[in-house]
Amino acid sequence: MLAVAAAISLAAFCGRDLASNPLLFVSTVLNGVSSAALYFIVASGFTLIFGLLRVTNLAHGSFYLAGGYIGYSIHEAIGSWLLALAGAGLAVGAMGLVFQVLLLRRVASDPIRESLLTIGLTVVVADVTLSVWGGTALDIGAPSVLDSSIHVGTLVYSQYRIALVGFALLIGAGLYVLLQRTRLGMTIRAGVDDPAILATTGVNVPFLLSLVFGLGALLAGVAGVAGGSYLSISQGEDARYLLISLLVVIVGGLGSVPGAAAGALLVGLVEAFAQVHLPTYSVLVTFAVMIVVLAFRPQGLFGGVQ
Amino acid sequence: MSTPALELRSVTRRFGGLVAVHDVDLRLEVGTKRALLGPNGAGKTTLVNLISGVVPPSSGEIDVFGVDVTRESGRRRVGRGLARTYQESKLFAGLNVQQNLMLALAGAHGGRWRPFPGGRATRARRERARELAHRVGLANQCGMLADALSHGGKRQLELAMALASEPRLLILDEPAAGLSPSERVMLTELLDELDEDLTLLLIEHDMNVALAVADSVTVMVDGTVMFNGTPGEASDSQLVHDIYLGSAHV
Amino acid sequence: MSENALEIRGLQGWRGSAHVLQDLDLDLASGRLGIVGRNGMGKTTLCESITGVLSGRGRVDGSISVFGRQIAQLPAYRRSRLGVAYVPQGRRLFSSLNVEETLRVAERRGPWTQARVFSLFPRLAERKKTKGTSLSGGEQQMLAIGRALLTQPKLLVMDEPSEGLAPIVVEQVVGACQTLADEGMNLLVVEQNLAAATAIADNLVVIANGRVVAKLTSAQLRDDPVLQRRYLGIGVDDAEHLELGSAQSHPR
Amino acid sequence: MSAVDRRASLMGTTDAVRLAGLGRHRLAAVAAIAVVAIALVAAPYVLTPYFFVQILIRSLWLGTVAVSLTFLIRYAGMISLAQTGIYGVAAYVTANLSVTRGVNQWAAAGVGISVAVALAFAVGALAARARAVYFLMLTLAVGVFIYYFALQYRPFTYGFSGINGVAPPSIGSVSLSDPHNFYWFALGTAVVCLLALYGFAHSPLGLALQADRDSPDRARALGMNPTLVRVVGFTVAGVVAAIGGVISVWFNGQVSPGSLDITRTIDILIIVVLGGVARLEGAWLGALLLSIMTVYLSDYTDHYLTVIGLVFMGVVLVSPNGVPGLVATSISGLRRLRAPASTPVSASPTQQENH
Amino acid sequence: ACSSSSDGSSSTGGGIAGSAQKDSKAAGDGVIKIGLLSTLDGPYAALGQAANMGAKVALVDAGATLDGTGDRNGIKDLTIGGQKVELVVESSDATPDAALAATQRLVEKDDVDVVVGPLSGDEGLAVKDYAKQHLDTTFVNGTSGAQNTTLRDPAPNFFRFTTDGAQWMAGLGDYAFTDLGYKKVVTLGEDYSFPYDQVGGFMTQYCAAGGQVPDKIWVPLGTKDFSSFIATMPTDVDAILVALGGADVLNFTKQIDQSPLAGKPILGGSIAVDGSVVKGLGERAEGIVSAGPVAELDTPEYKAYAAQLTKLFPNAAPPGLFDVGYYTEMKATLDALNTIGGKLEDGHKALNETLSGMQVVSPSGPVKLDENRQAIANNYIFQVTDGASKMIKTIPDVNQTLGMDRAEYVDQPANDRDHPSCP
Ligand SMILES: Nc1ncnc2c1ncn2[C@@H]1O[C@H](COP(=O)(O)OP(=O)(O)OP(=O)(O)O)[C@@H](O)[C@H]1O
Ligand SMILES: Nc1ncnc2c1ncn2[C@@H]1O[C@H](COP(=O)(O)OP(=O)(O)OP(=O)(O)O)[C@@H](O)[C@H]1O
Ligand SMILES: [Mg+2]
Ligand SMILES: [Mg+2]
Repeated sequence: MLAVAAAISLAAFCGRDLASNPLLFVSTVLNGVSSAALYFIVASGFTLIFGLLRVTNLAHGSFYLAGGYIGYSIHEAIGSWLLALAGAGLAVGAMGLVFQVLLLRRVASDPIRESLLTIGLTVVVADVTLSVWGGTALDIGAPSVLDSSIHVGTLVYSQYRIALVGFALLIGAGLYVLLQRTRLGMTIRAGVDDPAILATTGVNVPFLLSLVFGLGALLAGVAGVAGGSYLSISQGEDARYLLISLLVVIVGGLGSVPGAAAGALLVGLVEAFAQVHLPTYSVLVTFAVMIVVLAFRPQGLFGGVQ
Repeated sequence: MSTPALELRSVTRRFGGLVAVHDVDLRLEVGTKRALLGPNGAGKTTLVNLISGVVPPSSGEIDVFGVDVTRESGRRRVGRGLARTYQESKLFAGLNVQQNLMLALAGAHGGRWRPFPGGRATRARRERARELAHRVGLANQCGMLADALSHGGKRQLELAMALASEPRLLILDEPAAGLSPSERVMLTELLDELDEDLTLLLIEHDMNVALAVADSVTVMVDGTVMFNGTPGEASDSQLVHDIYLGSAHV
Repeated sequence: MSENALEIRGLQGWRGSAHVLQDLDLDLASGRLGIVGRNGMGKTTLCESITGVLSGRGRVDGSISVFGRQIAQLPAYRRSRLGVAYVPQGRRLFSSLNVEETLRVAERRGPWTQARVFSLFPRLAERKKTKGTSLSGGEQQMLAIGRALLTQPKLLVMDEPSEGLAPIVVEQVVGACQTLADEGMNLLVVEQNLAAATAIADNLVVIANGRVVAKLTSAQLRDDPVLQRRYLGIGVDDAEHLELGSAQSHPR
Repeated sequence: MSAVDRRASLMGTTDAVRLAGLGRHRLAAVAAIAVVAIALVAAPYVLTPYFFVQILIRSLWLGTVAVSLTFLIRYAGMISLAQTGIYGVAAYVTANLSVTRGVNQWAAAGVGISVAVALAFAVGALAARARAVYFLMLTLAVGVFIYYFALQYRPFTYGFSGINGVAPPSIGSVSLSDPHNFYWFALGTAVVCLLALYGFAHSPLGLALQADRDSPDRARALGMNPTLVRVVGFTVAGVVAAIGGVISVWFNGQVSPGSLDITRTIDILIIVVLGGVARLEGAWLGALLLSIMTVYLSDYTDHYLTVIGLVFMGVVLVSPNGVPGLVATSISGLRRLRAPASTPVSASPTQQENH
Repeated sequence: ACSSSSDGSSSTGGGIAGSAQKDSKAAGDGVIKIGLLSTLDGPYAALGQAANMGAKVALVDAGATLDGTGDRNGIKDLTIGGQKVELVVESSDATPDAALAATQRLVEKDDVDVVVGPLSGDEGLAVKDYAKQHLDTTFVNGTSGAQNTTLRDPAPNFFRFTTDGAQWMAGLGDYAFTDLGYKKVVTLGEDYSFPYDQVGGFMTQYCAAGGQVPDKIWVPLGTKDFSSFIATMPTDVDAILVALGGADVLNFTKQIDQSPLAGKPILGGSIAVDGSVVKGLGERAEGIVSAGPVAELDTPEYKAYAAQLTKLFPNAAPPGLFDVGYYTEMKATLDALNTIGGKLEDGHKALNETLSGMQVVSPSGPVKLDENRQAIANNYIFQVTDGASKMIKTIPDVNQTLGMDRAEYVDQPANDRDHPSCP
């Protein structure tokens, strides 16, 4: 019932918007969707770690930041965007792996201490990246093939942003298959449910969990490069993207890849429309929508019952 | 005819395509001690969940002491004198045995959540809690966290908590599971000594316990009731042997 | 093979801060061994020491060897690869996997296949797509056993496998255990159901207060009420209960 | 038969021994309380003004805010990231009413606390159905929402620069503007909050809260209303956080979005961790430690943030129960070294509760 | 309802935190301690790094040796009036809270005699309030540019040798309307006091000249993705005024280039194309016209400063608003201390008096103070050509009221979301 009412008013709202200023409406939707794509890429690693390891990895933004900076340096050094993407991903993945193996693993099974450790890492990464890369905003620059705009009538739109949507779909599909359709995915899920018993079936659980953490960090690193080309990379981005990832994943539902996609889309669109219609309070609107969603569905849009 | 303690009228519960409980009628007069038997997956626990309000029925009605409770929350049913145990222990793991029992006792008395009740009530409750712990064989573990109890210990506490609320209708879901043979003997004695007026629905796979305690037996298979009778009739029934007891209990 | 399937010497085990296993020795040359004892005596702790599950919640000291290999300090997954499998007390199924997925995760190449598990427990075959934790108690037990079998064990440790099973299924499990043993698998079975325990194994050990207090044959225990009374407290009156009750006290 | 004897015979010998041990502990506890009390009384006279005001008094109200979270984690299993939001609302309302509307300071504080508590109730009602990480995230969203509200709703909050010039009130002729008087006031409030929280935790309602933490299903089956119990628990914590908020705004003389942003939320979390959740008093210890660290570490290194991060990670790694746990384990470790054959000490409560 | 843009409310200091006095009497202890407060943490860290470099150039000019090239390193070998001068470096993250806490540490814990800082607008307001409670400490601004730090209700011991955010825009309004012929401009800035002052400074003159501002867009603080805001901008304008700084300009220009507004001329706020930012902007900065207090001048002061800056800090960006600002403030402080021979025993009376009358010639021109201890100085119009901001016009001796009558100017509502306005 509630959903129907919401859908009707939403349709009415869109219709009015579309009629009054079609160009603005279309570009707002595009903005929402392409932001959503970036948010999804950032959040995918987070949902992996959060949903599977039940680790609230508050250093996810720091991984993003590190990925962006490393990608920037690689790009400066060799000029290849793809290599920057790969290099940053691998470097941050390795960083996450080491962090998990050396520190996180020692407090496994205590979620509070795990997230606190990641908070500690946040502080350290921010301080270190600042002393290495300085406080200036750095622009990685979109790959040259995508560094122009598409013109459709009076509509002008960035090619890179559209390409981001494709990239997000690719990552999403890959993760979904990995988690739901492969034995590795099942094993990972089992490892979260009861690591001790999974170990008795011959699975090296700590290794498996480290791998997942590394993969999550890798995705964050990749997102850092994608985001650093979309906007720019600078101090403070870590907290911003951490917050966005939290929102996306929670709204969508823990550990669910389709959920993260839906969450990203919701966050991106709500944000875009709020910025157009209620610029002053746009951030408030975004968070209010999240609160409402969670109040009615505490387990998120796609989350199963806990 | 007097009002029965429990009456189920064509109760059905589906999980997706599976009919876990199918069109069950059940009537327990006050003071009856009924054993509910049936193979694994027959729907016994589901039936208990329906009675205690954990899951709503897909169709059918449930009366407790003559009142239709089908649409009542589980919490309200407790107020009508219904108590149950869980097949998988659900205890307050971070509290000790005594605190667990005191909570159960508080749940049984009116005005229970006054933040700061009189000292006398608390003291009396503490006494009762200790007594209960003794009754189920946990006297030595009063101060132990529920989490630190052994599996069997947890099962014992489960039972004590159900007894604490001084129920008029008690449902026990496999109370003997996990208990050692000697504790099973204790359990049997304890159930035998239960109040005359207390109505008991006992799910149990250990026939030594079930048949010793029960005055009547119901057997469920695949969600439907297949047999009603006395314990003697049950152990003689070929049907019950074929689907449930097997060859061991001749 | 000349080596014992299982040989335990001077095993100390702590759970939380409680010293649960105290200098325990145990041998299983080959075949089946049953373990009985009252609640809280350390049976589960013993199983977890052997399978390596305990290390998360407690610690062990002493020597455990299977087929001649010292395993006391190995991580659980290495023990599994040496052929140790575990059916834990309380089943402990993976809550986010369904029946089929659970079995698939555990499966390793060998004589046991999913099909064979389903033929052992036909009830499971009907519930393939159900989440393990939504199954009925008895179905869960079957799944837990199936999960252990698919790791192709040489030594199977079972902690109260008959708990919650209907008598007819207990019979099946007992039968399955006998079959497994006949095929050369070694079994260590903790069992509260005396009938099942004596049916599964020819030899029993009684554990009290973290020690082996007696080694008996099944026939001895089954037929001798005095022994039953002495070791398991069956049929004791209150006075004797107190005597045994001291065995219930908990090291804190 | 004395009560203790009777209890001992009922519980069996092991428990009796434990009781005796408890007697010894009680003596130690009394001694510890005495030492702390003396230190607190002497503090204003022996500390430098900077330490007294910026570290000690600050820790008093920071601890009061943090203890609301310690309480929630310890007894309700709820990790709330909305506590900064709640204390911020109390602070903002108090500041706005007393500064721009000239309302009497006590009245302003009263309204501030009421509004914040009403908010806590609403948030509690909204979030009570969510558990674990969902609860954490929902409260985080609420906290961030309040932050942005403070930032954007200029008519009431004055945006980024916030509200300045809030003066502490006086009690009769005693002016709280004097740091010494303020100290006693803040200390008194902290003690009252502490005792009230302990009282609540041990009342039947507090027990119910713990019951709900461990097994909501069973709690329901015992006739409790878990949602209601959680809402009440959250609101009670909200009262304490709101009181902390009022004291903070009187202390700082100002409140701005920076007082309740995500770094502050993380600070509160860090405080709770440093202080440990085994005992509520830990919150104040944690506040003291964090204040000292942030202030004095920068004297020694340029990369003091990295050091704070590492120290913090170290504490988290080594001790599940904050710095007090660290101390306790090292003491018992020493004892064990001295008397290797003694029976093992009983596990710490948190260790058993973290599952 | 928002009566004031930059000042939340009454600014009589309150609270306990501000009332603690120094741990021990600092004056006459043989050491002069100067506290340097900027933002080395958080998103504005780059600005703080530049600021500290500028301040240290002034110290080195006065005879000090650097302890190291790090942001937080101190100095040695400087004495004034026989007293050793020490530098204590503190940092905030650009929030008033953090600035206040850092100031408290400097004053109450480290016993500094003079605080130089802070860096950003709202921090300055918080520090001014604090200054009122600590009259025996002297506060010299950093680059904080909120108008009301000195315009309304100033503190007697707070000095600002840099112009404010509105002054920094002086001349741009006229130039845009008259010289560039822009009749309609849309503005975009973050939603807090500094951009209010910047836009206000621009519009005061632009509207007076006859220009129109059909829409002002205020994005929430911390906005990074401007695309949806850009989508709502009217397209029939002649130019866009961007009152953003740091990373945000970079993001904004990237996105405007990919929108229907691509190619529209951009007018920059004072920190939009500042020396330390223009480097990151690359080609996108070309052609942007902006105004600000610091320009590449052909004066000996500028040249000496620029040379010294690159010598001490080879990685430094070309002179910009933040380093020159901090340099000027620190230089004024040191000059005043030298003039009085380091005598602070009189409760800073001599120091404060000297500062009030000080005139300094900074790398960006001569500076003197008005009766509120606020700088009167030159402002400049720039255009970015070949990757550097080139000065194209000088506006001499800009005062805080932008040439208007003081009483009249103070009576107007302060700059905020809605004021001034000329749609
Ligand atoms: N939540 C659920 N979702 C799906 N199926 C369920 C659910 N709960 C129970 N079932 C199914 O319903 C059937 C009956 O389960 P129930 O637990 O009532 O059996 P039971 O008679 O108690 O068996 P046991 O003696 O083994 O405990 C089982 O096949 C079980 O898999
Ligand atoms: N965390 C803990 N702290 C203290 N004692 C504990 C803890 N966990 C378990 N114990 C104790 O360890 C003892 C051994 O438990 P274990 O589970 O091995 O017994 P068991 O023989 O398997 O009993 P059951 O037949 O009931 O399953 C029990 O007495 C139990 O109370
Ligand atoms: Mg059942
Ligand atoms: Mg056991």
